[in-house]
Order: sequence, then C-alpha cells, then structure tokens
Amino acid sequence: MMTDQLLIILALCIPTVAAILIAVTHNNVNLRETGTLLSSVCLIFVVYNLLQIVLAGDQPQLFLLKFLPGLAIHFKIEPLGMLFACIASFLWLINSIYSIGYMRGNNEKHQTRFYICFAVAIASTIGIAFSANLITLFIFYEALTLSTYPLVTHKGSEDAMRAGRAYLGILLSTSICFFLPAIIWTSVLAGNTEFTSGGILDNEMNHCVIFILLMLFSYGIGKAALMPMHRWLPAAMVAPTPVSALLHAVAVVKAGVFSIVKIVTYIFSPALLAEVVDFNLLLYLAGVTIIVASIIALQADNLKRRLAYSTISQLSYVILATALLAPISIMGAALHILAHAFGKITLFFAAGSIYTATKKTAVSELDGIGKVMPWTMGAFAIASLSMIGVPPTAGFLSKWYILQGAFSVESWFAITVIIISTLLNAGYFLPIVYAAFFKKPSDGKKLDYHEAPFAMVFALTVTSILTIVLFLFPEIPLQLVKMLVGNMI
Amino acid sequence: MTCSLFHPGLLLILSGLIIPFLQGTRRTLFVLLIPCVALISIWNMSFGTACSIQYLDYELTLINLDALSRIFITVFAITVFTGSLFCCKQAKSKELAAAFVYAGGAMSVVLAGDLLSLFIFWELMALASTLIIWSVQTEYSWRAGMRYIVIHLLGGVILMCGISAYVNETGSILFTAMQPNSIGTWLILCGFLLNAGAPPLTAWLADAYPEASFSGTVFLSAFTTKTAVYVLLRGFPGTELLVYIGLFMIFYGIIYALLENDMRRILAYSIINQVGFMVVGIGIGTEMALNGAAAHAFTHIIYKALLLMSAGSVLYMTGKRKCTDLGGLIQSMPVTAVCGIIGALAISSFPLTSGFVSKSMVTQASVDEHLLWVWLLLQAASAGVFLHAGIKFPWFVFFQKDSGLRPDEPPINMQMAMIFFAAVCILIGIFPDFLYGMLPYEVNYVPYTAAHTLTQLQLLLFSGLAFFVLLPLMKRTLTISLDFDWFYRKLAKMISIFILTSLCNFQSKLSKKVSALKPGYYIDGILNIRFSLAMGMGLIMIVFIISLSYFLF
Amino acid sequence: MDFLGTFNYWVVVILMMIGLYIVIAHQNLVKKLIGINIFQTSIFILFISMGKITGGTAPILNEVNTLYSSPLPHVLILTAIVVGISTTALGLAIVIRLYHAFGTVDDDEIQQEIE
Amino acid sequence: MNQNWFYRKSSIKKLWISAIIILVLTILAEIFVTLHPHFEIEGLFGFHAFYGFLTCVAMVIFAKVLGYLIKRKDDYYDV
Amino acid sequence: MISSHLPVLQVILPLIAAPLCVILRQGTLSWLLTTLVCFMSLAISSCLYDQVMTEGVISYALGGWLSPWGIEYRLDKLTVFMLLIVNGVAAIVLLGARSSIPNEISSDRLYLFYTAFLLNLTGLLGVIVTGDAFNLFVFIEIASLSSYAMISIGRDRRCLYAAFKYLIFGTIGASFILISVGLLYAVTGTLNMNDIFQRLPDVENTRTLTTALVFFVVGVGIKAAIFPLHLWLPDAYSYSPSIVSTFLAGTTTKVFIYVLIRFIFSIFGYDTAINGGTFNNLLMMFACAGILYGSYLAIKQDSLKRLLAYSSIAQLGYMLLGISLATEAGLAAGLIHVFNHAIIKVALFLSVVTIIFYCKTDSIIQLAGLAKKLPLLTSAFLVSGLSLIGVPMTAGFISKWYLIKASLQSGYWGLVVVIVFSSVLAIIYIWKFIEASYFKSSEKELVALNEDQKTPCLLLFSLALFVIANIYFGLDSSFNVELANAIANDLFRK
Repeated sequence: MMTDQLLIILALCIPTVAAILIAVTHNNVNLRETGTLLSSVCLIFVVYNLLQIVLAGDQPQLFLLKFLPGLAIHFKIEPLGMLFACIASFLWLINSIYSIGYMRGNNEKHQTRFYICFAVAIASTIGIAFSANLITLFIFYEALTLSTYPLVTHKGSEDAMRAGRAYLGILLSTSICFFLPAIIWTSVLAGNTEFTSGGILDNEMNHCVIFILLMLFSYGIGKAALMPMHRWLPAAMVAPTPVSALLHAVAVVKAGVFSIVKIVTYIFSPALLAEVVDFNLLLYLAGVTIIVASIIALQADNLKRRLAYSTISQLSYVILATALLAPISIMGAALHILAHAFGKITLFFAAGSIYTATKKTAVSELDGIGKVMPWTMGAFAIASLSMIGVPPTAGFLSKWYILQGAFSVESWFAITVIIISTLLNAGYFLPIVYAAFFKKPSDGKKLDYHEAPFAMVFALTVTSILTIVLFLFPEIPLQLVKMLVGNMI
Repeated sequence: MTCSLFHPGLLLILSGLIIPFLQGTRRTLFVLLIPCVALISIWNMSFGTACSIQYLDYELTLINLDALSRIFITVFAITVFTGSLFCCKQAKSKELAAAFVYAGGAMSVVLAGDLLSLFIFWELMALASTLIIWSVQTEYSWRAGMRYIVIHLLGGVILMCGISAYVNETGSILFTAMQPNSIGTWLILCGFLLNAGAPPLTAWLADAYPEASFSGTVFLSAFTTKTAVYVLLRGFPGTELLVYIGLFMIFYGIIYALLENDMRRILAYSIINQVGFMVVGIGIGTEMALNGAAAHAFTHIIYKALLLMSAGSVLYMTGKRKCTDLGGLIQSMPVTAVCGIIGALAISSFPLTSGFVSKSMVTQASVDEHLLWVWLLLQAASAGVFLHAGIKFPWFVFFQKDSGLRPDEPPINMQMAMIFFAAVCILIGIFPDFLYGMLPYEVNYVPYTAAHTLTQLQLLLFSGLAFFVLLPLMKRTLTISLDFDWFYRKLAKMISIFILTSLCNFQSKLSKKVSALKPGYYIDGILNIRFSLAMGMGLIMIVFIISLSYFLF
Repeated sequence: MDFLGTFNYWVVVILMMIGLYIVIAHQNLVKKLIGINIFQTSIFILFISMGKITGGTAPILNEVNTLYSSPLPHVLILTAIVVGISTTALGLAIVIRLYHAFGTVDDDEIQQEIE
Repeated sequence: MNQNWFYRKSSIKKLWISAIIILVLTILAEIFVTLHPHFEIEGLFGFHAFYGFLTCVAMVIFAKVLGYLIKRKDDYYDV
Repeated sequence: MISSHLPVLQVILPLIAAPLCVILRQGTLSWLLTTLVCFMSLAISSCLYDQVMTEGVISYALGGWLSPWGIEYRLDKLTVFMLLIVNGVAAIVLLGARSSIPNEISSDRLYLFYTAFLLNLTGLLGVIVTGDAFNLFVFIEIASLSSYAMISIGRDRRCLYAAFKYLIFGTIGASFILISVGLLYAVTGTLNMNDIFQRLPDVENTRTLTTALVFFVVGVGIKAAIFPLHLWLPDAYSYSPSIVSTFLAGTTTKVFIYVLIRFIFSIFGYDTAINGGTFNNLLMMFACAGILYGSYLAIKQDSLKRLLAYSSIAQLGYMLLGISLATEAGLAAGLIHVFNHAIIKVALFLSVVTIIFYCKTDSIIQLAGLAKKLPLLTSAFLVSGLSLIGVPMTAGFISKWYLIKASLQSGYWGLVVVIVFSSVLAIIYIWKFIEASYFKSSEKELVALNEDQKTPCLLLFSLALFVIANIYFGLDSSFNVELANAIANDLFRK
C-alpha cells in the first residue's frame, strides 16, 4: 500500500522537479534538454507501475492536505484518470523530443521559459488526472490555465498578447463564473465533492436543479470548447506549434473534456441523468458545435486554424458521447480522447515541421509538398484518416463504440451528426492530403526545401504509427475503459 | 494469428504496398505473378472458416470460403491478372499499387466471415479506389474523386451504423443472410446498395469512372460494384424490394446510355444496367436466380473489362473521349475493334457468347416464378442492352462516319490482354459447364435449346433493326445529362452560398447597430464625474431620507 | 402636541438644517467648518433638553426637594463639546495649511488644482 | 484513296439487303421450331421479333423526350 | 492581578505612549517606542483571547463603577477577534514604516506621525473594547481625529484636501452616531449596550427606535465607507502617505463594520433590525452596488493605490453582503472575509509601499517591465493579487467559498452572480498590472534607488510575513473559520 502513495507523489513531483531542474540549468542548453527527456522517461516509468496496480484492480489513494472542513486535496486513481495520465506522460516525452527539434530548427528565444511552463503544465495535468474530488480538480485546472498562459504568449508580439488575453479571459472567467459556483452548489447539495462511482447526487433533488448544475459544469469547463466558449482555441493558434500540440492534443483540451467525462460519470452518474434530464440540451449543444466547427474548418485556409476548429469539433464528439449517457458510449468517449490525442498531435507536428522546413502556413501553398517531405505528409495522411475514423486507424475504434451507444439509446440526432461530421471531416482533411501528394507545385518551380529536422520527423512518425498500432492492439486501453464502465453499471 | 499466411486478399494488399519500390520488367513480372499465386492458393484452399482473430472482444473470421466466394475470388484474380497485363508498362506505379490494394480489399471483403472485418476492408476498398481516380492528377479527376470518396464515406458510415445497430440487437457479428426488418439491417442494406450504384445515389459511378486513367477504369469497374453484388447475394437473397430496384437500375442505365456522348460514360451506365440484372436475380432469390446473378457477375466482369480495355486503348491512342469526334477507327485499329465487338455481343447476351449463358438464367428464374411483368421487362431490357451497348458503342466508336483519325494499334501487351478476355468470353459462351461447375448451387439448366436461341436472336436482331431505323434520331450532341448528383453539386453549393452570405451580412448589420449605440461612452461618462464635497453631502442626505422613509412607511 | 412643549426639539431641527445647508452650499472651507459647528451644537441642545424633568430642580443634593432633573446628559455634552472643539481646531489647522499649499480656500478652485 | 469497302454506297445497300434476308429467315424459322411458351403472350407468332422492335423504338423515343428535359451544355458543372 | 485589568490596559497603554512620543521629539526613538507599545498591546490582546476562550464573556467595570452608572467593558469572542486583527496589522505595518516613512514625511514631523498613530490605535481599540454607547462615540472621535491628522501629515499637498474631506464626512458620520446614541438614551434611559438590549423589547417598534437605527446605520455607513457614502475613501487612501493608507485599509473600515455588527446583533437584536426583511434587502442592495461599482472603477484607475482603494470598497461590499444575509452561515462568511481581507489588503498595500520606496511612482504605465528589475516584489504582488481574486490555495478563496455557500444556502441566486462577476472584474484589474510588469518591457531606468538608502529589510520582512499569511490561511484556515462560526453562533443564539 505504501508504494502506491509513494508512486502518486512521485508522479506529481517529477514534472515539478523537472521544472526546477530546467530553471536551474537554463544556461547550459544540452543539460536542460537531457533533463527534460530524463524526467519524462521516469514519469513514464512511474505511470507504468501505477498502470499495473490499477489494472490489478485496486485504486491507490493519497490524502495531501485538508485545508477546510469539507475540502481536501485528495488523489485517487480510477481507470479514466489512469488512461489520461498515460496519454499525458507518454506524449510529454514525444512532445519534448519534437520541441527540441523545433526550437533548434527555428532558434526560438525564451526556450527555458517554454520548457518550465511545459513541465508545470504536465504536472497539473497529472494532478487533474488523479484528482479524487472536485476541489483538487479545480485547483489543478486553474494551475493548468495559468501555466499555459506564458506558452500562448511565447512570442510576446502584440497579437500574441491579444491572444493570451482572450485565452486567459475566457478560461478564467468561465471557470470562476460557472465552475466554482457549480462545485460549491454540489458540495451544498451533496455534502461532499468526492468522485464516487455511481455519483453523489441522488434522485429526489428536484430535477431542474440537477439540469442547471449539469449546464453550469459543461460551460464552466471552458477548456472543453463548447460552441459559445470556444473562441480561445483559434486565438491560441498564434503560439509556436509544440505549444499548440500541447494545447490541443496533450494537456489543455484533453483536461477539459476529461473533467466533463469524469464529472458526468462520477458526480451525476449516467443512470441518474438519464431519468432526470428529459431535454438533453448538452447532446444538442455538442452536436451543433461539431457541425458548425467543421463547416468553419472547411473554409479556414490557415492550416493551424483549420486544425484548431477540427479540434473543437472532435472535442464535442467526446461530449456528445458522454451526453448519450449509455455505458458503451462513455467507453467510446474515453477511447476518443485517446485516439484524438495521438491523431491531433501528429497533425500539429506535421504543421510544425512544414512551417520549420518551408515557412508555409496556408493550406493553398502546400501543393506537391508530399514529394519533398514524404514522411511528414505520410504521417499527416494517416492522422487525418484517424480523424475521419476510417478502419485502419484508432479513430474508427472510438467511433464504433459511440455509434453502438447511440443505437442503444436510439438517439437519431447523434447518429445523423456523426454521419454528417464524418463527411465534413473528409471534406477538410482530404484536400490537404490530395494537394500534398497528387498536385504538382502550383508555381511550377522545383521545390527546393527538404524534410524537417530528424527529431521532429522521428516524433511525427512515432505518433502516426501509434495511431495504427492502437487500432491493431487496443487491449490495454480497452481493459481500462471496461473497468471504468464496469464499476458504473 | 491462426490463419494460414495465404490469405489472398492480404497477399494482394501487401504486394500493392511493395509495387512502388519496383521498376521496369521486375515490376511487370511481379505484377503478373501475384494474381496467379492468389488464384492457385484459393483453389487448393478447403471450404469452411479459417484464420480467426480475437479483437475488441469479438471473434473476427478473416476467411470464410464457400462456392459463392470462391467464384468471385477467381474472377477477381483473373481480372487483376489481365488488368495488370493490360497496363503493366504504361501505368504509373502509384495507380498500379492502388489497384492491387483495391483488389486485395475486394477479395478480403468477399472472404470476410463477419461484419466487422467486412467493414474494415470495405473502407480500405473505398480509399484505394479514390487513389486510383486521383492518380491521373487532372482537375476533373480531383473533383470527381472528392465526390466519389465523400459518397463512399457516407455509404461506409451508414454501413457502420447498420452493423453497430445489428451487433447491438443480435449480439452476434457473423455475416449471415438477414431480412431487412430491423433498423440495423435496413441501414446495412442501404450501405450495400449505395456501393452497388442503386438509386438515388447512382450518379457517382458515371461521374467518377470515366475520370480515371485509361487502365484505372478497368480495375474500378471490376471490384466495387461486384463486391456489393456479392454481399447482397450473401446478405439479402430474396428480398422482394431488390427486384424493383434492379429493374429501375436497368432502365436508368439504358436511358442515360442512349443520351450519353462520352464513350466511357456509356459503358459506366451499362455497368449500372448490368448490375441491375444481378440485383433483380438476387431479388427473385430462387436457387436458379442466385446462380444466375453469380454467373452474370462473373461474365459481366470479363466482358465489361474487355469493353473498357478497348475504349481505354482508343483513348490511349487517340486521346479523345467524346463520340462526336470518334468514328471510322476500324480501318486502323482492327484488333481493338473486333475485341470491342465481341465484348458488345457478349454484353447483349448474343448466343455463343458468355452473356447469353448467364443472363438467360436470370430470365429463366423469373419465368419459373411466373413473374410475368418482370419477365416482360427483362426481355425488353436485354433488347435495350443490345441497343445501347451492343451496337451503339462499337458503331459510334469504330464505324459511324469517318472522322479521319487513323490511330494505329495499341501496344502489344494491351492487345494480348484484350484478345485473352475475348477468347474467354467466347469459350464460356460455347462451353457453359466450365462456368456452371463453379456456381454455388447445383445447376440443371440447358441454355442452348433451339427455342431459346431463336427467340433471343429474333429479339436482338430486331432491336438492331430498330437502331438502324432510328439512327438519325440518335445523333450525338455535345451535352451531358443531369442526374441525381445535380442535388449535391449545384443545389448544395447554392444553399451554402445563400447561408454564408446571409450570415455575414446579418453579423455586419448587428455590429453596426451595436457600435452606433456607443454603450461604453455613456457608462464612462456617468462614473467619472468628479464628486465635489457638496455633492457628497447631498448624497448622504438623500441616502438618509431614503432609508428613513423606507423604514417608516 | 403643543408647540411650547417641544420648542427645544424644533430649535434642534432648525439649527441642524442650517448647519447642513451651510456645509453643502458654501464653497469656502472655513464656512463649512462653521456649518459643522452649528450642526454639532444642535445635537448638544437635543441632549440637554432630554435631561430636563418637569418639576425637577438642579441636581444638587439637598434635603428639601427630592425630584432632580438628571445630570447625565450635561456630563456627556461636556465631553461632546470638547470633541467638537478639537475637530474644529484640527479643521482650521488643515485649512491654514491648505491655504499655504494652494493659495486659496475655495473648494472648487482646489479641486481644479488637484486634477 | 477510295474509301474502305464498308463506306462505299454500293456495299451499304448490299448490307441492308442481307440484313433483311436474315431477319425474314429468323421469323420463318419459328415455324419449324416448336416453342413451348410459358406465358400465353409468348405464344404469339414472332412475338419476340416485334416485341424487341417495339420496345427499342419506345425506349429511343422516351430517351429523346427525356433528353430535352435533362440535357445541358458540356460545361454546365465546370462554372 | 494584572490579568484582571487587561481590558483597560489594552486601551491605556497606547494612550500613555502618545504623549511620551511627543516628549521624545526624535523620529527613530519614537518609532522604537511605538513598535514596543504595539507589540505589547498585541501580547495583551492574545492573553485576552485566551481568557475569553476559557472563561467566555469578560465584563470589566471601568474605575470600579458598576455597570448602570460607570462605563463597562464587555469582551466576547467577536471583540477579541477584532482586537487580534487590529493589533496584528498595527504591529506588522509599523515594522514596515521604519524605512518607508522618512521618504514620505518630512523628518521634523516624524514623532508627530507616531503620536497620531498611537492615538488612532487607542481610539480603535477603545471602540472595539467598550461596552458603553457614549464611550463608543468618544473613542470613534479620537480615532477619526488622529486619522485626519495622520493623512494630512504627508508631503503631497493633495493629502490636505483629502484629510479635510475626510474630516467633514467623518464628523457628520460621528454626529449621526451621537444622535442615535442620544435617541437610544432617551428611549431606554441607559447608555450601557447590554442594558439597552434588555430594555429594548418593551419599547418595540416605536418611531424613535427606528429613527435611532437609521441614524446609526447612516453614521456607521459613512465611517465604514459603505457604497453610496464612500466618497471620501478613494482620495484619503490614494493621496495619504502609503503606510497610513495601509493601516487605514487594514483596520479602520473593519472596525466600523464591527461596530455595525455589534449594534445590529447585540443591541437592536437581529430579529427587529434585520430579519424584518426590510433592512437586510436595503443593505444587500447597497453591498451589491458597492461591489460592482468598486470593481468596475478599479479597472479604470492607473495609479495602484487608487486601484486598491476602489477594490477595498468592493471588498467591503462582500463583508456587508455576508452580514445582510441574516443567517448564521452568512455572518460567519462576513467575519471570515473581514479577517482575510485584512491580510490581503495589507499585503497588497505593503507591496505598493515597497514599489513606491524603490520606484517612486505607482502608475502602472510607468512601472512596465518591473518584473525584470524586482522579480520577488512583483511575485509578492501577484500572490496577494491572486488571493484577492480568490484563486484556490489562497485566503481569498476560503472567504469566496463560504460567501457563495452561504448565499446558495439562503437561496439568493443574484448574490452568487454578483460575487462571481466581480471576481472576474478583479481578475481584469489585477491582471492589468501583472501583464504590464511581466510581459511588457520598458527602456527607461525604473529603480531610482539612491545609494545611501540601504535595502528596507524590515519592510520586506513585513511584506513577506503577510504574503506567507495569505498562503498559510489559504491552506490551513481552521483558526479563523472555527472562530467566526463560534462568534456567529453566539450572536444568533443570544
């Protein structure tokens, strides 16, 4: 028992220690980078051990601090959190490799600040993953927002500042305006804010209170980018690509969506919600977000802007799946977090390597780039297949379960949304793949640039291969997700 | 992985991935060898299920061989062999690789024993066929390919919904015959029909196939529609609705082919027409009908490939596609012309050709079932086929007026491929037992009875008479005919433009109105006035009086 | 209520209103202080008039009469007067220094200077 | 060079005559061959011949009429 | 023996020390004396805290005169709670004054400043401790007069006008309180708060009683700068010497909130005053208006001290909100915020004091790029700023948590929206400075530190102490939460 708590503490301390280590060794560049890589490796090692324990069935706990009678910082690893922690820790390693290549390739300034904030962001993501009650989740959620703010305003230019202001403005105001009151109200209603399987709210509370609470939570978590609260995501595109990779695939949006899934499963419990909520507004909101974000992505010419809007629509997939309230669809939601993480990070790595090699950002300029950068565009193609959800990639897995959930609940709206959005996804991803491989360079001249630096290409290929490997050998994540759903039914 | 390595589908897919790394003769040899290996491996593989994998807590059976799937696999293997023979020297390696993956996907779909693996290879087929269309790298092929992939993804998603609903209801994933009674099976049926080119989304076939390269269309015509026929044969034999869908497809194909000007679009419409026959066969559902459908699929792949090869070589040599600027090529391309004519006769099921052997089984099945109206329509249709494909295609391409073009014969490997397939058509026409041996159900049908041949001859010759009599009516015009795709090409564009324009000018009006109000100015104005001491005092008194009155009254 | 009985309280109210009016209306700071003084005196009168008990003599114990008006308000007001004077003194000191600093005693002019 | 034998006026007339002869033969052949019709309509003499002819004419005319409705210029979709 | 006379000693000690300072006539020596006195009074108040905690309410008859006649000092948990806050703030702020005052006050007036400071402290302690209504008025006047003096002592000529304005407002307020005391005396015949409370039920809802209540509320409203009556506060805080504004922000307004609580709960009785529904709606309206007005205007300000002044108005609104909820949880939340706000505001003001000590200006535009020059100082401001916003793990979060919880329990939806919206506004005005100092860079030389001035280690120590207090009370807030709940329980049970 003792080792579990030690492991949890380790999992939280390694990134923070890494941040301090980086701060200390800021003048010696190589030492700093090896420090980051080393700490990400041992984080993976710790998380791997935790994974074995969780797979064995028990859920290690850790009480850290009790600062109010009803409130305490308390960690408990349940399967969903474990899955999220594995994604975050693994992708931290990949992202550090990539950003070393990127930073060297573009010789960006403030590199130390970038790595420090990156490590702190990972620490808060692990905190969110392992949180056992709403307060701990809220604390690390705020820490994540504050630690990623310097990353968004990395360049320090005027529009970076504006983007940073929009980013912080929306995230902080939604979290304080909706999330905090919601937490307090739950603690008033249910006495405590612990995540317990089967939910802590019960049936005889009047139904519209529970409905309003659900809406407060879903809009309180600004990071899940539901439609009106999505403005910060495209605005954060001004940051360098490893940051947007972190933002979009590893930490920030994942934390948002992860907390919504966790709250729906462990605070409200789908069974309760199913019978209480008659008009499923969350489902329709998520559906609208998917469609509108995809339509906007269709016309976005800037590559990163298009990827940003595709993230918004993919996130609402997860919310849609959770809002279906069927156990199978919640499995689908958890798997979609996994599939989307790997798929989207590859897409951003590809965008980054295109920018590093050719300084091009618009989709229309990408004609014929596939011949010159085969590895990058190959990975991009695989990742976009995963986004569309075509079989050989992991995207298909989660879509399969979400659809099963949709059918078990007979929700025709969700099914039509999934069908339309698959087409829209194809609509805005395939032109890029086509332009890269099948179009001759528009201005006719021979493309004189070459493939991106090795570190970036290596990270790129690893994640793209993983999307396929996840499809072929999905045992571990599947087992985790089954345990999540198992103890819920 | 308990499956024997020789899963032909996976073999082809792997070889497809290897092709880009080979050049010249090594590629030609490799490309010709693989289909033969696949054919041999299928023939010495015993019936029954093999190669099952445990995945996502389901039991996937990758190989489920029986007579029905074996006949399809054989015909697929033969087509891949001849197709690659046809274009091994001329085609880009990108297209050839995509074609092999495409064929491998088709084979794996045919072999698949359960719905999930069927769906996985189904999507793989859609992707590979899009790559074939795109590999010709023209602007038209880009747009047609995009429409093609979107439609097929739509079909794929509908199929996926159907499968997940079906699995949800019945719990089993095995691919067995089912009745379209529950929502799941209905969606699966729609998914299959969409790939078979059934209404309403029939336009993708005639829109995408002609845009592929001269050799690409040969491959395209062989696999997508035929796998759809196979899955319908196995999944939904005897569903009454299919008869009417089949009949609609038949007459749709004839009418649009008659109007069409581009020669390869005529052949594309005739694909829909022929698939219509098979669908009618499946719809009738008796053993004879199913045999007929399978046989017809077999023979159709061969003579359609033959026709498309001849059209392809005409395109390859002259670079022209429209009938208006073709004609009189017989003088300089006799071999292609002869093969084209043999193909045309086969498609119109002229006695002594393979078409006659297979199509008559379907009509015979309708007779056995006493479906008078269906029989009448089928007879009219076979007359119509001779009209639009049997005579129209060879006449307008090879005879008609002399367009002055004197292209010489296509390269030798293309000719060999065409001659081989022409020979096969004639052979099956003469010795039907070779084909009947392979059919799934026991066959006791004798095609060559005097009465039957005579009535067939009368039917065809008189429709030929009608063609020549009405020749001036059928003058070719430089036009295309609208189809269902008008909806998602023109109408959708108009609607989206309308929505976007109304959205942005609504927004601009709104922002103008809001800025006119200048809200910020007023609030700042009020709050920033300097409170002098006197006003402070005044305020205190006002507050005092308010609270006093608030209390006392 | 007869007017005479509550004469004192009417005086208090009138004086209070005058004091407040002076503070509000006049710009000259010294006049504001005078207004404050008048306001405070009105309060003192209020307290004192509370202490009187009809028929009670001055609160010096002697054996003859037993009824005395209560001395407490008077005592309180003594301290209140001290407080009032110290406030005025402090106010005047500040006004002098304001005059040295701004050269004027007028409220509006000082306010302009400050902006 | 003179046209290929096929296009010469005279050969065309010859072709037409031979075609008509073949047609008449097929109809006459029906007398000798005993059709065992399944439907009673099939029993009519030369049913297949005139049925084939009539349906083809009907189809061509129907196609012509439909053509006026749905035929568009070549570059209708290219705009 | 000493321990029985502690209540009066608490007040007498600073009173005696004030003239001593005048005699000393020398800046540093008088500083030493004042600090000594402050720490001793802090010690006294902690002993009183133990006594009250053990024995419950202490009642001390001044000069041996028994209660109806003489002045009686009643000390219950609420009094001791406020004593601790005021003495704590006074002691620590004085430490900081050592190095910051010489820059802002001419050296010959230093000892006068310390005398005024001590008198102010006496007044405040007297107000807290006294149990007699008129004596309360006298101590209020002592405290106010000495604070006018302290404000007007600064070098900047605008502080004179601010002091004068405060004097006028203050005197009017005090006179209103005097009128209400008079009316209460007229109705109940006694001045002792406890006796008034006993005698009030039999003069239920007479007109004079309500007028006395209204006079009292308006009077305390002016002194405590509640929303519509707050006009003197912005100038008083921003133009007075920074140490004075720190002390004023930390203590004066809170003491008058204490007086409000004391009168409403232990004299008028909360059922007549508040629960009638009329009164607490009025108070709630003023509180919400104050919160929104204060936060909104704070965003507009460029000078840091003025920004913090307006934010104090908003924070006062929170305390008033807690009280006006008229439930036990509400009062407890209000008291918790009194404690937390003292810590937060003094920490913020001390950091502004240090900024002014180093850079001689407090305008945000000129302070751009401060973080590079003084990283530790800006991080101190950042932490206390976050605590003001109410980010978790800080003191501000605890009071926000309990305020929202209390308003949710009594079903006031509007209040939750106001609290949450104003914390968003708080984010904006705190972030204005953080963004300017961290993310903008300025060329000109910021730190105008002439060499002879050594680093103000005492000032930094006090700032550090308060910032750590912010974090500590964010993490382990059991002390003030339990005490506040106990107080609320007592007041409601009586």
